[in-house]
Amino acid sequence: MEFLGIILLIFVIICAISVSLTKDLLTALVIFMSQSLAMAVIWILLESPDLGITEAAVGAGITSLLLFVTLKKIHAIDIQKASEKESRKEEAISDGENQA
Amino acid sequence: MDFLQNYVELAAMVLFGIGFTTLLLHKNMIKKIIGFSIMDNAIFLFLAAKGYIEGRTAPIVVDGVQTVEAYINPIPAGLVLTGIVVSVSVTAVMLSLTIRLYRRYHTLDIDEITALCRKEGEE
Amino acid sequence: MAKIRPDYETSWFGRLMHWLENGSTALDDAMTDEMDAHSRDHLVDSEHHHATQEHALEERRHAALEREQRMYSSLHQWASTKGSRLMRWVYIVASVVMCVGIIALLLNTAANLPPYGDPDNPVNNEVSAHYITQGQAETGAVNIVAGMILDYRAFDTLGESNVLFIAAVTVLVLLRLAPSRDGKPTTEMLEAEADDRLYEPKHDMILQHQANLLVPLILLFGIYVVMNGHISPGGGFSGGAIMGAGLILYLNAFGFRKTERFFTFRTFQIVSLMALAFYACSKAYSFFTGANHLPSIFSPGTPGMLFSAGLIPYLNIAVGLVVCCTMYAFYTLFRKGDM
Amino acid sequence: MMELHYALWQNIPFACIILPLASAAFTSVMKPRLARWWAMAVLTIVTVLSGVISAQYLLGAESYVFPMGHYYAPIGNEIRAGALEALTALFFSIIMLLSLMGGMKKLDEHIDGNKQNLYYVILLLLTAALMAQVYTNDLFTSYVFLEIMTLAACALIAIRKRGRTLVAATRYMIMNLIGSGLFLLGIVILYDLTGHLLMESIRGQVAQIAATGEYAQPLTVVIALFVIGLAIKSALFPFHTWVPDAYGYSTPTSQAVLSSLVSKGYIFLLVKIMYRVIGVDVIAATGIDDVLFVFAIAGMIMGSLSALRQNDVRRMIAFSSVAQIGYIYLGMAMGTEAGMMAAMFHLFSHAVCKSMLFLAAGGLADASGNSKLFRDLRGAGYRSPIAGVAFTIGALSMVGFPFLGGFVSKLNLALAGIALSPVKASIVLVTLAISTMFNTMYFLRTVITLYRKPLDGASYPVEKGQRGFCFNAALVLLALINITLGIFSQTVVNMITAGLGMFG
Repeated sequence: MEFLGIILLIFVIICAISVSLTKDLLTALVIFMSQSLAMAVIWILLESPDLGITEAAVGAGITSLLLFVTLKKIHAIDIQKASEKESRKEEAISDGENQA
Repeated sequence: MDFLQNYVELAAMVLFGIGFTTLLLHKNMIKKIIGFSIMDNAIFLFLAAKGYIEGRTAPIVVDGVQTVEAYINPIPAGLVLTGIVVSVSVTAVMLSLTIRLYRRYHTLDIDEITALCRKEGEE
Repeated sequence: MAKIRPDYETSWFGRLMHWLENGSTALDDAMTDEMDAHSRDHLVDSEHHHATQEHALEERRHAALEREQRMYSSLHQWASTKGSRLMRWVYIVASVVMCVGIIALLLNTAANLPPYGDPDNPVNNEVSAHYITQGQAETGAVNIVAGMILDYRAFDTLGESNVLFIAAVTVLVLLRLAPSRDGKPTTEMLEAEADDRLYEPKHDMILQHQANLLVPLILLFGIYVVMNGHISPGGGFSGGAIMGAGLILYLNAFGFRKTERFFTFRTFQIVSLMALAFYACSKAYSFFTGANHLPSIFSPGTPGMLFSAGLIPYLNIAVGLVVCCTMYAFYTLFRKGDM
Repeated sequence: MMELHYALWQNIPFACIILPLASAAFTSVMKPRLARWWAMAVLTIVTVLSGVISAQYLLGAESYVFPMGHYYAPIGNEIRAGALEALTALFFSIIMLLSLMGGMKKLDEHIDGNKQNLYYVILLLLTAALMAQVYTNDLFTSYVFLEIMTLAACALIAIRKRGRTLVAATRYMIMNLIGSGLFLLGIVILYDLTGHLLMESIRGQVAQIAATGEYAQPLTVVIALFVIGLAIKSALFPFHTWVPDAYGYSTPTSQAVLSSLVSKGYIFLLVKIMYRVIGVDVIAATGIDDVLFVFAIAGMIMGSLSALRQNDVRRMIAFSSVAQIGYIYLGMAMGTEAGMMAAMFHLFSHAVCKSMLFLAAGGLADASGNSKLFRDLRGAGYRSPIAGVAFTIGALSMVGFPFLGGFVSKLNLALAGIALSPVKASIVLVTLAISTMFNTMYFLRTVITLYRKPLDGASYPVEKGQRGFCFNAALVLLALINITLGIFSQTVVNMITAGLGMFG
């Protein structure tokens, strides 16, 4: 148990640092979600199953859902995709030009 | 080795520091909110670790055994349950504030928003 | 005001009166003083040069304006280039220093605390021993945590459900779009609706089939967790969140048209009102009878049965309903500002 | 009739908490007009009940604990009533009621039609949270109700639909989340050290810890976390940046409630923690009260200086709040009984005064074409006479004019300061003098502006929809309370002293 616990704690800390450092909001959000899931497991290891269920339902479930819908509302997800598509299109065009 | 004896608490404190700094110093609202969640999670982790006792099981009465030596401390778990509800409520309120701010100012940067708001003037 | 000293504007009294009337900030002061000085110089001049008065006045004014603009633009430029870069550095350094400092302080604190997992810690005192040994007999709940939060420390939990309630109210205040005075939807509402439609999946077969399978299971599991809160891990809050998640999945698969048939704003209001009112009233009753040593109509019952443990299962159901409705309401309000 | 274990009046604290809490749920489905009268009725009942319990303590009742449930603490939750709690509850409920009365007319204008009843829900929940905060005897309960207060305050700011209030609410929330995070961490570490959440039990344990010195470092960190967390929440000087926007641009009732109740609720909690959880002597041994002393002094000066520079009367009052919070913390940081008494008295007099100033400023601005700038306020005292007089009384009280509440609190503060060591005493007196001078400058300037001739050619629209009876009545009552506080100050001082004695 102790071994698994320590690994999970390190994982949680790494997640927290990378959430703080990533530029991309969607990535940060997914990392945060996985951090919540790891927390749920840690709570089971700490013999608090009530907390494990609650964290899995709330931290990884509801909070992340609310964050996702917020990102959608502020078009952070779509804008990224759009800009990605745009850049890919530009790349394709420049490639075509080069070939020509 | 004595220093690492409280390793769960130490991890919780590191998490708290990271969350606190993200909440205080990150300019992006979403990052701030995630930082707040991490900070609260760290406090709850700390609290839950305080209730844990080596070699005992969760406080759910099995086979009518009701001796103190059988179960871990139930109080921290109850407090953390209450705390998680508070945390998710606050997160929802912060997120709705973010949506409203974005609808008005089209940015998530709190400094930029403040500057835009100043520029907007009185009414 | 017959006589005014020529240097009235710069005299102490003049400045005081100016401040009394208009108030000022430091930058404004500097600017107005400068401009005043210019116009006053000009006035003295103009007594001699009536002919060029208009022209000179214009010129002075232009010069002053230009100077002001230059001042502002240089300020802005500094702020937007060097200033912001400097600030960013200060920010980064400050954040790193603060983060390290706080973590170091707290780590030192944590290392000095009572050891982890030790049964002799101050935390494991007579209170927790009482909960473990007497909990089942006094509250009737097999899950000691549930017995503790819904009976021994019920006041906290009453506060907690009201935190959720006020969060729902705040989100309503912030996000609910108001129809115009004559009851017609405003352009803002229509925009939000259109924006939402744009991203709604339209008859996604995979999603709908999955949802058909999963939603009943999720709801059933949520109900199970709520109803067994006093026997097994879980309880009103986690079960309510699970049910809310099930409803959200249903909404995402089938759209607002379907959910509006059974869940409108009115449903949300009525359900949360009933649940919260039941919660507050039953707790008020139990606090009052408990404090005044009156007999209560609720008894612990047989531990382990579904309807045992006095009020606890009913309270769990109330909390579950509130949480389920609130979570669903959060989601819909976030999406389109209404339900 | 069954025999009650407690006398009927001893059930009042419980009723004061549960009544607004339960009625808030019902308010959420009411029509705005009904909700308004319902909220007024509930607040009136709470005020009357608090009056009854205060009267009991005036007649010399003893403090007692009241279990919330079947079990006495430390097994269950409990609340505790004493003279100071009763008095604070009375002041809080009166000010809540009068602020609602005074700003009622403006609510229709500032809030969307389908959200008006929500405003009353928020106010009722805030009342319940304040009452719980005042009476509770348990640290974790106080944290839960602290969060209700924070969220309610955020809603009170943001309910007025404008960009500025939105930004103000966001900044407010960010600072307050940091504050509550630190506060919660403090509770958790303290729980770990002592194993209790009940205030009295913690105090016994803390005394032991301080005596043995085993956990001295964590204990210092805990005290620092409590003090910093609550100082951020109540806007002590270096953490006050969110104040002017949050107080300045919301609707008048919100301004009055935020500045005079919410921040005072946090301060009252800190006083309770100092006296009943940690113990004043333990705090003094760590030296944290000296840090608080410095911040309080800086706040008194800097707040007044910032207030001097404002063009907008509401922002000026908001910055003046920062200075006044500094006064309260100064009394608390002295670490003596007299200092704490002065701080509590100032808490009351400032709460009464600030709500009156904010309401009156709203009325004056209404009479000046809805402008809050000084140049437009000229002559507003003639256009809206009652608001003008109320503002003048409030300003005089702030400045420390005899026979008003502010005078007594400044006098008490100075007297408490003289009793300290010579260096501290001189610092206190000099700062009081400087701050009072600044106070006089910016408040009298406003009063003079109110009674000057309007600018030539300025025309003011006839006040549409007279602010009406409720507004005037609220201002008159607040002014009367202020004068009463000045004249019958000895009664209040005696009650505070008795209450602090019961704390020990």
